[in-house]
Amino acid sequence: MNIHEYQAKEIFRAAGIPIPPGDVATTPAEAESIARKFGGTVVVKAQVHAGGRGKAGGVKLAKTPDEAREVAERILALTIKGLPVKKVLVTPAADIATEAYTGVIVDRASKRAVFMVSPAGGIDIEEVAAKTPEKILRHSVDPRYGLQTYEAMQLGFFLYSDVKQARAAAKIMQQLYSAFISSGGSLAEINPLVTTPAGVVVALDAKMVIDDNELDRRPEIAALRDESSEDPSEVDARNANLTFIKLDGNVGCVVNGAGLAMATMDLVKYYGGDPANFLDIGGSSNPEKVVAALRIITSDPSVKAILFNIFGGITRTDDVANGIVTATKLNPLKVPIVIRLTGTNEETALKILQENSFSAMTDMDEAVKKAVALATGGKAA
Amino acid sequence: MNIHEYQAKEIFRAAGIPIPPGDVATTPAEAESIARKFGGTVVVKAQVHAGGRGKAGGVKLAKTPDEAREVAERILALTIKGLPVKKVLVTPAADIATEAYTGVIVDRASKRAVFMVSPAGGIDIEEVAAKTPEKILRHSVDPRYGLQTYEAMQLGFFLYSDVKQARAAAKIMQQLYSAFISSGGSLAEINPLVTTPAGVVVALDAKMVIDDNELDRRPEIAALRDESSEDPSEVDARNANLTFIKLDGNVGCVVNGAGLAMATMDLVKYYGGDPANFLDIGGSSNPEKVVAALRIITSDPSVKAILFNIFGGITRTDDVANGIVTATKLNPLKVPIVIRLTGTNEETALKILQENSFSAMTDMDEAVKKAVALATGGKAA
Amino acid sequence: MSIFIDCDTRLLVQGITGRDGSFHARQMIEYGTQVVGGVTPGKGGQKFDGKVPIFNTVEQAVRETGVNSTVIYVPPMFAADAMMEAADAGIPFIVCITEGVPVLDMTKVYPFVREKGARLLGPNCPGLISPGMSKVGIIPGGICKPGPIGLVSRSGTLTYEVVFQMTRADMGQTTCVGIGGDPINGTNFIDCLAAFEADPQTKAVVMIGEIGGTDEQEAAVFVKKNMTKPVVGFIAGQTAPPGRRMGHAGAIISGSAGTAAEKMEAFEANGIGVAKRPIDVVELLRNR
Amino acid sequence: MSIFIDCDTRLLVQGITGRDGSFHARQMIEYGTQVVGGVTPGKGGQKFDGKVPIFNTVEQAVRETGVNSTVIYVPPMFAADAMMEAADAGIPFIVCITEGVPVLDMTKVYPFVREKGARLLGPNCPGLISPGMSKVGIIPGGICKPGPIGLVSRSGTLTYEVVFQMTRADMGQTTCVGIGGDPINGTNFIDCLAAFEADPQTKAVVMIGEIGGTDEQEAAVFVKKNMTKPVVGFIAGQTAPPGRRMGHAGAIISGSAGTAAEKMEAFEANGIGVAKRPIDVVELLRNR
Repeated sequence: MNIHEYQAKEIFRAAGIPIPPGDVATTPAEAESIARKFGGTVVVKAQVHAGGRGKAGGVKLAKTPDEAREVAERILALTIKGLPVKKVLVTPAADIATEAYTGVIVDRASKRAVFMVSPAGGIDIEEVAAKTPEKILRHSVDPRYGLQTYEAMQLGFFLYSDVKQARAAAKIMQQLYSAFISSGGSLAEINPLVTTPAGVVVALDAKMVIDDNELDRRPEIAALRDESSEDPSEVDARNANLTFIKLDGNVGCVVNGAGLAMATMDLVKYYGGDPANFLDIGGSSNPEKVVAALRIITSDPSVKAILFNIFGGITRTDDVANGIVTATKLNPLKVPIVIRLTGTNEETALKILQENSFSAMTDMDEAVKKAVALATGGKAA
Repeated sequence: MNIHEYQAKEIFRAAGIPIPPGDVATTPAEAESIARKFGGTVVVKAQVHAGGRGKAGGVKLAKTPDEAREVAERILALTIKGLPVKKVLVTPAADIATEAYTGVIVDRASKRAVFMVSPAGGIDIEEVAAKTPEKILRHSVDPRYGLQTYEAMQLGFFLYSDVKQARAAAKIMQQLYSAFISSGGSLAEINPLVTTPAGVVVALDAKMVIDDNELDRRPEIAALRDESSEDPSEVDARNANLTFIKLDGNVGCVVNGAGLAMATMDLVKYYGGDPANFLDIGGSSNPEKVVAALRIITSDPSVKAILFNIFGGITRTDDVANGIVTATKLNPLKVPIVIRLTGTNEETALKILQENSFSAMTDMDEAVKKAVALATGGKAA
Repeated sequence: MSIFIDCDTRLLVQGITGRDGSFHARQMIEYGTQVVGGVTPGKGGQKFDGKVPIFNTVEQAVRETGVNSTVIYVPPMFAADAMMEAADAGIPFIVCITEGVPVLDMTKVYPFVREKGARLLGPNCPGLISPGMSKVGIIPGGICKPGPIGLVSRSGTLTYEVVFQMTRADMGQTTCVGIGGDPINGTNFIDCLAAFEADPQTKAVVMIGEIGGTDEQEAAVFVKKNMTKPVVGFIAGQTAPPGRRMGHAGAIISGSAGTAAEKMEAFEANGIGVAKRPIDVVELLRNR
Repeated sequence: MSIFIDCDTRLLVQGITGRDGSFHARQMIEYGTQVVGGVTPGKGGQKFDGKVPIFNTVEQAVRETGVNSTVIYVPPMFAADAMMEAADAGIPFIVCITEGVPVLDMTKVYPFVREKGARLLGPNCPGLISPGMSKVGIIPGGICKPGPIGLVSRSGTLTYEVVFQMTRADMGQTTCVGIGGDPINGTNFIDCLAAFEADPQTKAVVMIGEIGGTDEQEAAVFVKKNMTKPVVGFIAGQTAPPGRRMGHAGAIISGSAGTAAEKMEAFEANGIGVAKRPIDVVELLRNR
């Protein structure tokens, strides 16, 4: 789960990390009054779950409250990478002497949380990694001991030669690690970590991604979810316990299991079609999930055919068949549907479908070919 | 450092452990009004750093507020193992179905925190260990992982066969462990951990000992120290950075280093005397420490002779000599003094002493023999 | 022969009275797996389906039944504790089916299990099956048959699909192992490949990977260096967009790393036959 | 010969610019110890007394100087971190002089140092000296002389007393080791006894214990079982009252355990000569 910059800043601040003040506005007038409260030049920053805000015009300086209002108005009208901007963060502009990067992620190779720090901050860290790898220090944290002071100091000295700044950075890294762990993060990032002309180390930005699997035991973090800033169809899917990702194609796919879902999409492409989505109905099926899946998929006007690919194991194929029947009675389909079912309770499922005038197949390749043909009007192979 | 029951209960409560309410009184009138507030029968418990409170008459039931006042008056007049009772805890009397013991200590053999739990609570755990060792389960906690739920459940099931009670106890043990770690404990104990007739698991008593070495980084714990309930001479010593323990003998000892201090006491005994104290002036000596040491020792009327035994290493013997001169100028000695000095700056030290009419020796055995002879009027060997 | 489980597997089921645990315990017993005990705190002393003794703790179960493997079907928030409990009790082979285990939990479980000397399979995996001998987990027994092919996969239903097509083509399996789709898991491709290489009955190996991480690439190098048996592979997620988690917590393309194309190239470069479609696995096996 | 340190010891001093660190660094250099580097964060690049290079981190010091031992003189709240830093940087022998290290810190340092394969001496110890070769810590060099006796002790100044009396009686030492008075420390009596047994130059060993714990009792059993060389011992604290901490965090009689009498009996029972007074050590050595 992505959270907004202002939310990540609250978490970091609570962990003790020095972060300049800032308030959130949802209207230009609010932005103006916040700017007036702070006085001086402010930065107005789009709060949106997308990278590259700056390049998209989502981060602007404003010298006066009036200018803050104007700038906020422009930013609140933006849509960045398909996501509308609903909130802006207004924060006093800081004088910056140096910009560094510091972040921690869960790394699958070392099976640990790994810090990455670089004195070359403010820009895309992957670019730094690619072009000047010597400017990045990676350090994996032993989860049994946590980030020790000496380790944090090694990272701090990589950023700053001044011992006071190195100590300040080390402390921030220990605080970042503890915020990361206690929030159930999969990423926590400060970019840039700056020094002011007076030499003080301050976090100017904050980013955090939470492991969805942590949310059940962290209601206070789960409450940070901002559904207004997500794709509505993905919100709908999540609330129905489906994993759904919208794509640009014309064949809507409903599959059980993530691997089979990806393989089905690949096969659609292989036979000349384009998958309209990734959709995994998960292991323990029930008819309601299928109903939700069909509702979400059919709301996409570019879907020209629907493909079910179900390999019953834990999933009962008769549940899926019942779901298809229920859903299509509620909302009759406007596009053709191809159903492939095999495995647990296959015979019952096929019977249910036949009784309701659906035909079904048991071979995956044949089903995919047919769905692609229907979606493309027979133009693909 | 010992803390009082009511202080340990506050720490445990903050960690989430279920503990009945209770308030502290320093006067009988306060105890009466607390008893009135709670209503019903209360327990009045002496808050004192000594075991065996119950046997010494320091824990009493009171059925009415009047009785609470009377009982508090008697308890506040007590001196238990040499320590005056200055405070009582007044708490509603609980109905008890079963009594268990649970505690955690730092164990030198396993080099870990070790839990000890027993369904035979309410009495001295060392007695249970000696007579019915099968009624105690010991479990050492891997400090790298902490007390896992499954470990706590094993302990919980050792106390209770009912799964709800086992789970409640397991949770209490995880909370106790976290209180223990975050307070810098060397012991944390709940005895008894009771079940009520309704089956609820509750901590009725609380004991905690803090590692003195933790206090520098835990000011909120250090603030719990109650000097009024300690031996005044030991408080004086601690404030002068001396390690001092009062004993019953007649030879006052001032030594540098704990091992040498113990060996000196042993040698006093060996030659027929009785050490009046353990006193270690520590590694980095300064004249002020010596002045404080002499003040503390001479305030004990049973001291008949004073013995200095200093082996200079980090300790500079001239510092010690200067301290002796300064202290005796301030408060002329009323008992004889024997000084043994050797090591760092020995020559300077001897010169300072001679100039001030002190004699000094370099052999430990000779010095101890002489001190014993002076203390006993020559009656010992 | 087989890898990890066989006729001597004596299995414990952690969470045996839960919805998934009880269903699959019955399925495993029906398949012929020796399920010798179950764990559900508070139900110690009872029997599951009147036959299998239930214990309050894994430690008791180990003491009283002599299990040598365990399978975990407990809710995600309790799975880490269950894995550690099993490892601490000395069980040498631990299979965790549970999906949704927090990754930070796994950063602690992983070193713990290693310190205790146990092998962990999963979490978020379908388990494994040695057809005709034993099944541990949730792979449907009916789609498998005994034979000479070893299979290892990061996926669940995609594995069933491939096994189903192999069985239809009369290609039986020594063992089918699902290692799971999480970023941190106990057993990886290389562990299974090495075991298949060492198993005399296994004549060829199928490897089913997906986008995310570099496990398949490392496994490919391992195959070239250490394996004498033919290996064929399939990678799911050729059409997956970067930066989006494709269901599995581990199936995510980070930046330009972990794509299907990269993995397929690694397969090709190291002598692993690459199936374009799941069904192609069968043809590739025939030609090796 | 000697144990743990000798002429090849290349020493790092952590906290070299502090009050204690700088004083004892000079003492060690004067004694002849090869002090090849120091660590004080923020003073990296400077030189101590114009000669010894100072580094910001232990890792840098190890990389640039090839130290093989380190001694720690940092305040108690930073000592655990310093020990772990040294172990993590790969230094195989770590001596921590600092007194007052929280015991819970040591419960973490102990497994960490072991995992890294390092030997830790201390904390709260005077260090060690191999007379004529090298000294690491704070034992006054002047009271020692080379010779055939090994000495291991939980105490500081009491050790000096015994060494002083041995030297006066012309009994020189291979190595004098102070293991420290804390309840959890890195090196115990048995570690040192085994090393002395293996050291061909050591002909007899002196062991100085004190009240608290059971280390001396276990060491006594070890002596009987594993040592061919004569051992004599002294225990401080015969007059100590139970339940009171006698200065050292570890010197406390808990219940009826850890008394001097118990330890002296264990010595007697296992063939270790028991000195009633410190001076008796000399006589006992003479008679062995």
